[in-house]
Amino acid sequence: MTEHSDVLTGAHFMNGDEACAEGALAAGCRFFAGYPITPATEIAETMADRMGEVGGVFIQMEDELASMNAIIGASWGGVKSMTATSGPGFSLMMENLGLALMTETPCVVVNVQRGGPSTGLPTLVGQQDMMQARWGSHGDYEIIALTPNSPQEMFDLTLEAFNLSERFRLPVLVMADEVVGHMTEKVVIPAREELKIVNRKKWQKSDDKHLPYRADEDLVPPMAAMGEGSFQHITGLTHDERGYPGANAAVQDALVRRLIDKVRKYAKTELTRYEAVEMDDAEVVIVCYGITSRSCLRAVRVARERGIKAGMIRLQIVWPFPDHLIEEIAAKARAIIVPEINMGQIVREVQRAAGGKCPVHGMPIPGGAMHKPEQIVEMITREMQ
Amino acid sequence: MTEHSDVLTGAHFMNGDEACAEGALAAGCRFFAGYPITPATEIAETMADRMGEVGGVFIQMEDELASMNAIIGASWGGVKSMTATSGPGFSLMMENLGLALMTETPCVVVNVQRGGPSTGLPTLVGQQDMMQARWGSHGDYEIIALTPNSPQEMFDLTLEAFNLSERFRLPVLVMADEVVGHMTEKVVIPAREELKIVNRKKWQKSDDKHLPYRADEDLVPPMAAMGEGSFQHITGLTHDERGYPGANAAVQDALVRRLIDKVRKYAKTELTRYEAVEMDDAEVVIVCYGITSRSCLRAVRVARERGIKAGMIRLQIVWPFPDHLIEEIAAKARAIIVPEINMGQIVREVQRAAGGKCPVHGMPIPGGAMHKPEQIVEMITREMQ
Amino acid sequence: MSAVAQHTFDQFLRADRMPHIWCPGCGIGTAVNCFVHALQKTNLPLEQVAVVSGIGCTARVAGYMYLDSFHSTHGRALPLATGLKLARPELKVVVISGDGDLFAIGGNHFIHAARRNMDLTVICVNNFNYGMTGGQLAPTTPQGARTTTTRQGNPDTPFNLPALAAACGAVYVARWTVGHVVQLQRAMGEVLSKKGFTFLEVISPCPTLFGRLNKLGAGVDMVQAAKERAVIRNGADPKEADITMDSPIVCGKFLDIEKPTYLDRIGLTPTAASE
Amino acid sequence: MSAVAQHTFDQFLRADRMPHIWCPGCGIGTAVNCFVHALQKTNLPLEQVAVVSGIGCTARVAGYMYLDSFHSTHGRALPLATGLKLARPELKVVVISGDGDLFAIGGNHFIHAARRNMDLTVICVNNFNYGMTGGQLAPTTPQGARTTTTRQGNPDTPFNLPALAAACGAVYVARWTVGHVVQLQRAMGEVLSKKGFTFLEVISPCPTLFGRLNKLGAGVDMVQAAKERAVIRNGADPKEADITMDSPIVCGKFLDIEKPTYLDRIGLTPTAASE
Amino acid sequence: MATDRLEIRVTGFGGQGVILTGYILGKAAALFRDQNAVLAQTYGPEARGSACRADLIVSPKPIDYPQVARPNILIALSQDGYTTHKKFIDPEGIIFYDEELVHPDAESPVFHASIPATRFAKEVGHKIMANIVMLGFCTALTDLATAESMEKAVSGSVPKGTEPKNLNAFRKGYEYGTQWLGSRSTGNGHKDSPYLRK
Amino acid sequence: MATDRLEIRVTGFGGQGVILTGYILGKAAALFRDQNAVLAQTYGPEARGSACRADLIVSPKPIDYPQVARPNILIALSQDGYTTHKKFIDPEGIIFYDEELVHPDAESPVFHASIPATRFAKEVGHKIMANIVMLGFCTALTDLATAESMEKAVSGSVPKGTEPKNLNAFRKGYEYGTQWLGSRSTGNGHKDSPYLRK
Amino acid sequence: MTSPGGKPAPTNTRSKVKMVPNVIEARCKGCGYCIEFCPKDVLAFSDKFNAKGYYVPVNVKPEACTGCKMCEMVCPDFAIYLVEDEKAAAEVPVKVKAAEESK
Amino acid sequence: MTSPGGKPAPTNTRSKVKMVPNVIEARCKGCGYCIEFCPKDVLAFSDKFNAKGYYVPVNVKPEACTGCKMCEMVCPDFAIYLVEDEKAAAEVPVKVKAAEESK
Ligand SMILES: Cc1ncc(C[n+]2csc(CCOP(=O)(O)OP(=O)(O)O)c2C)c(N)n1
Ligand SMILES: Cc1ncc(C[n+]2csc(CCOP(=O)(O)OP(=O)(O)O)c2C)c(N)n1
Ligand code: SF4
Ligand code: SF4
Ligand code: SF4
Ligand code: SF4
Repeated sequence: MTEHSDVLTGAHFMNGDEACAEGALAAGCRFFAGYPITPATEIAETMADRMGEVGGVFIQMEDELASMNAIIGASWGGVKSMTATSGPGFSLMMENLGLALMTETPCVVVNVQRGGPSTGLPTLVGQQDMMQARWGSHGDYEIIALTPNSPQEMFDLTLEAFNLSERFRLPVLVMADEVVGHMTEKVVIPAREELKIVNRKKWQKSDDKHLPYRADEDLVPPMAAMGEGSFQHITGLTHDERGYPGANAAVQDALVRRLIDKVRKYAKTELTRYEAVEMDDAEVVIVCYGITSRSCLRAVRVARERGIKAGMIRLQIVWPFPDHLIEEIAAKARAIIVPEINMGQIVREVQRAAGGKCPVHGMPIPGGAMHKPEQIVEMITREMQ
Repeated sequence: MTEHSDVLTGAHFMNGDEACAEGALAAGCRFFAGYPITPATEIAETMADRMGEVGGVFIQMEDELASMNAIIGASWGGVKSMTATSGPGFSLMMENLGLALMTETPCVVVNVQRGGPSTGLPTLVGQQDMMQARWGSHGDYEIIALTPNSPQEMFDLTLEAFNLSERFRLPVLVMADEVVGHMTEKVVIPAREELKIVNRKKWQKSDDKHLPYRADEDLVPPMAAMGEGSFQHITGLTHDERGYPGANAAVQDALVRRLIDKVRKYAKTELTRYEAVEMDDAEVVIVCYGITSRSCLRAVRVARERGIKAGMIRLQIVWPFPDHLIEEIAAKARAIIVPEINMGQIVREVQRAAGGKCPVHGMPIPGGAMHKPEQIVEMITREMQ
Repeated sequence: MSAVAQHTFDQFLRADRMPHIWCPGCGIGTAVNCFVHALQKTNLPLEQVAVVSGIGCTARVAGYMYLDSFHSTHGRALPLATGLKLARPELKVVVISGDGDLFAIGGNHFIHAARRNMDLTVICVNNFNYGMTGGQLAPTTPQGARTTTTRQGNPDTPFNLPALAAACGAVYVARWTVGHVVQLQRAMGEVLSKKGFTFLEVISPCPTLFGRLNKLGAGVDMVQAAKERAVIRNGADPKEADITMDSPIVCGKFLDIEKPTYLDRIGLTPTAASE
Repeated sequence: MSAVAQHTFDQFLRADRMPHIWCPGCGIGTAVNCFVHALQKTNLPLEQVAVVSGIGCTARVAGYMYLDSFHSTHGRALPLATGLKLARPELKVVVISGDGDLFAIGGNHFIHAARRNMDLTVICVNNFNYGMTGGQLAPTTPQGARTTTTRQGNPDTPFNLPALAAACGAVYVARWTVGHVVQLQRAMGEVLSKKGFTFLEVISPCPTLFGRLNKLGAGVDMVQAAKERAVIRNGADPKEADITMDSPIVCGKFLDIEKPTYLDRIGLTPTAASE
Repeated sequence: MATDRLEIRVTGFGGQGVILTGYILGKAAALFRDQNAVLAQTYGPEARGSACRADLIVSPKPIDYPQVARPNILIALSQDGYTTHKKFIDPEGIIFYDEELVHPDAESPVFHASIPATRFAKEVGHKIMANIVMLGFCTALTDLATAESMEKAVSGSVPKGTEPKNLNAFRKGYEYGTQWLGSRSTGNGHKDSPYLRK
Repeated sequence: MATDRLEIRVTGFGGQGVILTGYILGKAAALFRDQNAVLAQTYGPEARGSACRADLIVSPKPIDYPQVARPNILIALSQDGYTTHKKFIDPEGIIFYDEELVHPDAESPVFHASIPATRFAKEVGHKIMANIVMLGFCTALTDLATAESMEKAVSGSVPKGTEPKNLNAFRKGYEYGTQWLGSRSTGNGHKDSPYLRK
Repeated sequence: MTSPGGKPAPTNTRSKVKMVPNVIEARCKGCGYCIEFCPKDVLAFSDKFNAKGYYVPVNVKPEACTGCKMCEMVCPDFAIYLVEDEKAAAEVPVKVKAAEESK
Repeated sequence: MTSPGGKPAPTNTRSKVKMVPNVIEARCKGCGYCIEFCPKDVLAFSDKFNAKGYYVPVNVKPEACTGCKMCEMVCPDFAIYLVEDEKAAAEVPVKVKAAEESK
């Protein structure tokens, strides 16, 4: 079934973690630094096995702090890079996720979520790091986070994460979960030439001094790798277009606003990505993401069988949050239900975006299990009364 | 002016960081572990000087990860403990802040906020870690965060933070900022007997085996120190009342819901704390916290001088967020304005809580400076037109 | 809870949690068994002994001992133990954890606690890989060994733990294998009654992972092999105690010296900080 | 930008950022100066040299050199440099940072990079305290010394950096003071042209903080004092190079050996990973 | 009985190839029989010294909710796995077990079928292949999968070089199963199962 | 001129006691004169080798907005501090400077007053006390604070044991200021300032 | 505390009475450590597995036991310990109140 | 690159021409390293301070300079370097285009 010895193609029966690794390789990832942690370990293990075959480098670092920094370094070496972890390691990466954001370093961080807080439930599912994905590092920023709901999407969205990270020059998060990571399903990998691969805008050598943070109109600056002769200085301090530290409010304003705007500007277009199910005439709408969508899908089917006009929006990109989409739905729906494997995170965003236009109810469970479809059906039914 | 050689009393001209340290000592803090970082370093330095005088222990650890864990260990040794840091260090503490939450460890973490993301503006002001305070660690939890706006409040609210942490058995955050930390003002410290000091409920030795996580009706379990003969096992894994790991959804549900409920239950009562200025007839309401309130206060005064009915709510406890308070205000106000030294954080909470009842506008600036009062006056004036 | 019979040492254990989670043939249990035997002999009052661990198979020890115990986060046992010790100096604080926990993610805390000669006892169960997460590379994995993240053989060079501990300032450094139950028990007794930063490495089989990946047989085979490879050299320079896949395993007490400890230097007498 | 005159070595510097932020009499600039002189002599193509630093006064070096440079976060220069080196093996990656950065918060990365014999050059400017944050205790502060977090004198025992580097696996280990400009320059030339994990400690005055707190006079006095206390012992066992407030400061090249490096062991030839 | 959604659980010790067993069944369905299949594996430190489990769902339709509620089939490779999971099995279903490793519960209402899988595995090479023998047996007794798709899946899933031995093991189990089917009127006292091949 | 809100900026090198200067002024106001005072200090690596600054606001009313917009008084202890900040000073205000460390700008519209503070400081003990000499001078020349409150504030703020020396330094400056005031008709060519003591 | 399967050996002094190993079958994982480490070959695997499915050891040469406690110390599962000889052969498991039952 | 204040010393070979130190006053912080490290006492502090307020060194014995470059290497501020003797005394600062002006 394998056509190239390097990047896989064709149909495979593989688990989500493996599919994630293959998606990264297909996207051109050639550097992986990581530290084992359940339930993300299989991503590292697959990378360890496969990197040699594709001519890349795998390294197991001493911890997650090191892993995050190593992928930043590799990215500045001109190589697409990734790390993968779960809650505790994700928390440890927060400081240097900020460094990647501040220095506009393309890279991908996968969080295969398990139950928390703390060590919590290492082997069981959670979706409790969704707000952390947005707010976990100090300082202001916007970030992009994708939420796969199957091994196939672990492949697709990891590849997409690389494309977005290269496009927008920032770390992109794949917010998976234990069930998706550990479940095995058919994964179809298209031929190489059918894959859309995005690469960062490269700096073009010229006589002018390189201004590493002079952005183009799309708000994204071209990027030089270290070693290419651009003699650039990169810092996590607030910096100007030259990359030089500038310790004042004006430099901060220009920089931070651009970092934020380069995401917000595309929030309604390129960065809105979702699946709509039975939405044409839906009266009760379920908004969900990730593995929970598979309980919800069943619930919507059962509800429809019972003649209830239920619909579902499954977000594939949760951050930036699609305010406009929710606003639109809230204006039409009788109620919105947001089941999550957490005590109410994204539901707050939905509430905010709905702005009181329709009731928005959470269905919180704190991890360790998925929602039973029947519970959701019951909730839908209640809302229709 | 000093009456005791140990805990200070009387009037002092001191900066916010020093006042914070004195507040902690007055609250009974006798263990400080920290790592220097601008603009929180003076807290550590003051503690280093003062701990010896009050018979406590100061230790400078190798990093913030270590500092956070050391204060957890000390708290389980029966000693009130604290650490202080700023953005980068706060990010590094996130994993083990979760451990403190999960193990219900009373302790206080101070974040003297500076401009971010990343190293950002080490010496300049920011309020950009407000959402991180709530969501920065993986997994679900509720937390308590206080926001002082003067050296006096650095004293008062740090003391209060200890009281709340002992009362509810969780880490409590003091979310200060560079201006408050570095500004020097008069601080009046009441006599010892006038201070309200709360101590954790202690475990009472009995013949029964100690159940370290059997909560009382207030949802808070009594606490035994290590070395007192309770033979307790404490873990960051999901655990039952015995403190034993229980890797299933039922144990998770019972534990995490209680951890969350023990804060939510008091959100509208003990944990709502704010100052209202000119609110009786206010049409435009400013909602603010921390140092920004001092720009806002001036703005409200100027607006009133100009005959504009402006009012101000200054939150002293930002987390748990006082939904009920905002709801009430939104029902009456013409508009709410939320100036923050960040790109829009708490304004999202205000928007959510306002539920569309009145327009809610942010006034974001990304750090490095405070809002100029005139800008706020302008915004108020615009809303009145 | 299932019916359990009463073992002579059940008073030191949380018998209601037995059987424990460790695999058949895992050596961690033997290390605990020796610890418990040693503890009994020291006559330390049990409420004055606390165990702190990080995360890993070994770190689960904390949850099986009927002592005050704290199962902290991955790598953080030492700073947590430091806080506990400084707050309650009268406690004997023992850190028991795995090699990954103490030397990969936790390496910084180790070198600093050793440098300070912090009054802690550290017992590291070294099984040459990460057990809990399924057999990945550890900073102790011998060069060339197979793990699930180095299936072609480990290119890395491992730490020599006794040498590192000695270089950083530990006052007691020893290594034994779980096959040396008598010596192990004695060494555990010694670290329990010595002040300052004491370090004991326990070489232990992980048959399920390291054993299977490197075709080393069952746990019992691995224990026997390690014991056969062991060369006892008390007082040896720990630098000479590197471990490869087939080298001798130098065991013994390498260091046992007196030096002011952290508590000595800050003048903290037991009961100073705790009220 | 203000008018600046042209210095012979301005081509290696970001002259538009001069004067730099370092205090009058701070030795960091001298270390940089020696580095630049050494760099010029090696004839390495400048676009093939990258500097990575952490955070601190010393770490600001990255921003003053006209080289590809990365001023990362506190303590993380080494892992970032590791990623960069593995992605672009043809680069000479030099980490220049302070003792606090490399050995307090960054200690774990140091011991692991050394253990792996990762192909990185590390130059640590040791000024015995944290300069950037205002003179706090560092893991190199001599026992008894005053810092802003140990005003009564440091109770802690410091690391001996060359000994730690050697114990962990570095292939080149040396120490000089900024008073030894000739030797320092030579040593910098050596680390620049050697592969594997090389380590150079540069003893440097921080007159503003450590000097003031310990009444050591101006920067120039401190440099002279250090030079006077220096005892050059090439080839000495670095274990004997402990530093106290008044001990001799043992300087010299302690170690210079050959050993397969990380790149050797993973078979990474320059240009393999970078496209 | 043709059902929309077939749920299969495999249990045993770590190291017995429990996950691989589920994986091969799933692969056969997903890649060689145009079915949908979801395999979930239960990880966990709690499983270190004891039971380990794989849950498989096979369906002609896309599978939304991926968790097993009531397995129709249990394949028990250890006593502990058997004891823990027998009570969750669909009373109409089948329990397969290794007769040298499991003492069956005479009270169980579920149809049981056993094979000396470990012994057979030793005969064809190594006891590690007991799970493959078991798969042959299950394939023969039910409509879970065709022998052909299973052989493909076995070959594609076992370590390189071990394919022939594993195929032998599979066939050994399959043959035994065929005989068993032929002689099953001699039955084991349990009532019949609709999942048994007719 | 009595104003609601007086803004004072002190600048110099690190190590000259810039912050302490502001602190003493603030303390005198806040603790000994029933005023409100806010002292803000500018930190920063950028200040390492060069300017360092303290901003003080004193007011009889509670101070809401704590930042200095246009200082009424500048105390310049170094050339760099002088050069950087002179342009921000209220034209009605006063610039105090150490005449041995600062070359004043003849073009500046602001009233200037100078003292050889470092020299005097050396005379009374150590140049480190130049800032205290300067404080005495400022106290004499303006209504910023009373000499009494300042002496209390000096004693309460300097390192234990150095109080007498510092009080000497303060008085030295104060005396020089009193003389200066007496002879000021000999002026320095700048126009008058309403902040000057009448 | 009740003592099942015979009086436990006094643990601090080397016992004078004749001792033999006693296996807590429910805890045993059949690792064979005790068998391998017994210097007198007192123990061997039985041919029956316990409730978990592990083959447990039995005393095959109880008379040879010197009471050295090797098996007791080496057992990773706290599943074997020495008892006085009298009832050595039979393990009489006693229900110990689990913590959650006794709260 | 323009060379101010005299031709910079060829840096790779020991120069044959007579060299003297040249101070870039704007960069100097008056630390005295160059003065202290000069083996020939060529330099001494002047009595004037620069724009920042630092006292800068001057050549007091230019004839004694051996061109050893001690001052150049030891200066932490890149404020002193050797030039050919001719115009040694006068520093002629040249505006170097700052990066942001040249973009
Ligand atoms: C921050 C964080 N990263 C990773 C993990 C996952 N993890 C748990 S234990 C472990 C390693 C265990 O190895 P070791 O310490 O050698 O102990 P063993 O299991 O071998 O006894 C890892 C990586 C974690 N729990 N937390
Ligand atoms: C995570 C984090 N913690 C703390 C700091 C604050 N900080 C900046 S530099 C520094 C120490 C600098 O000391 P050293 O590395 O010795 O360098 P020096 O300034 O002495 O050259 C500290 C603690 C930070 N920037 N980030
Ligand atoms: S995985 Fe290895 S270390 Fe962990 S319990 Fe099993 S044998 Fe022991
Ligand atoms: S503070 Fe110390 S280390 Fe930093 S620049 Fe000044 S003298 Fe140098
Ligand atoms: S050592 Fe313990 S677990 Fe192992 S076989 Fe013997 S009794 Fe059973
Ligand atoms: S060494 Fe440099 S900075 Fe120091 S006095 Fe000489 S020229 Fe000036």
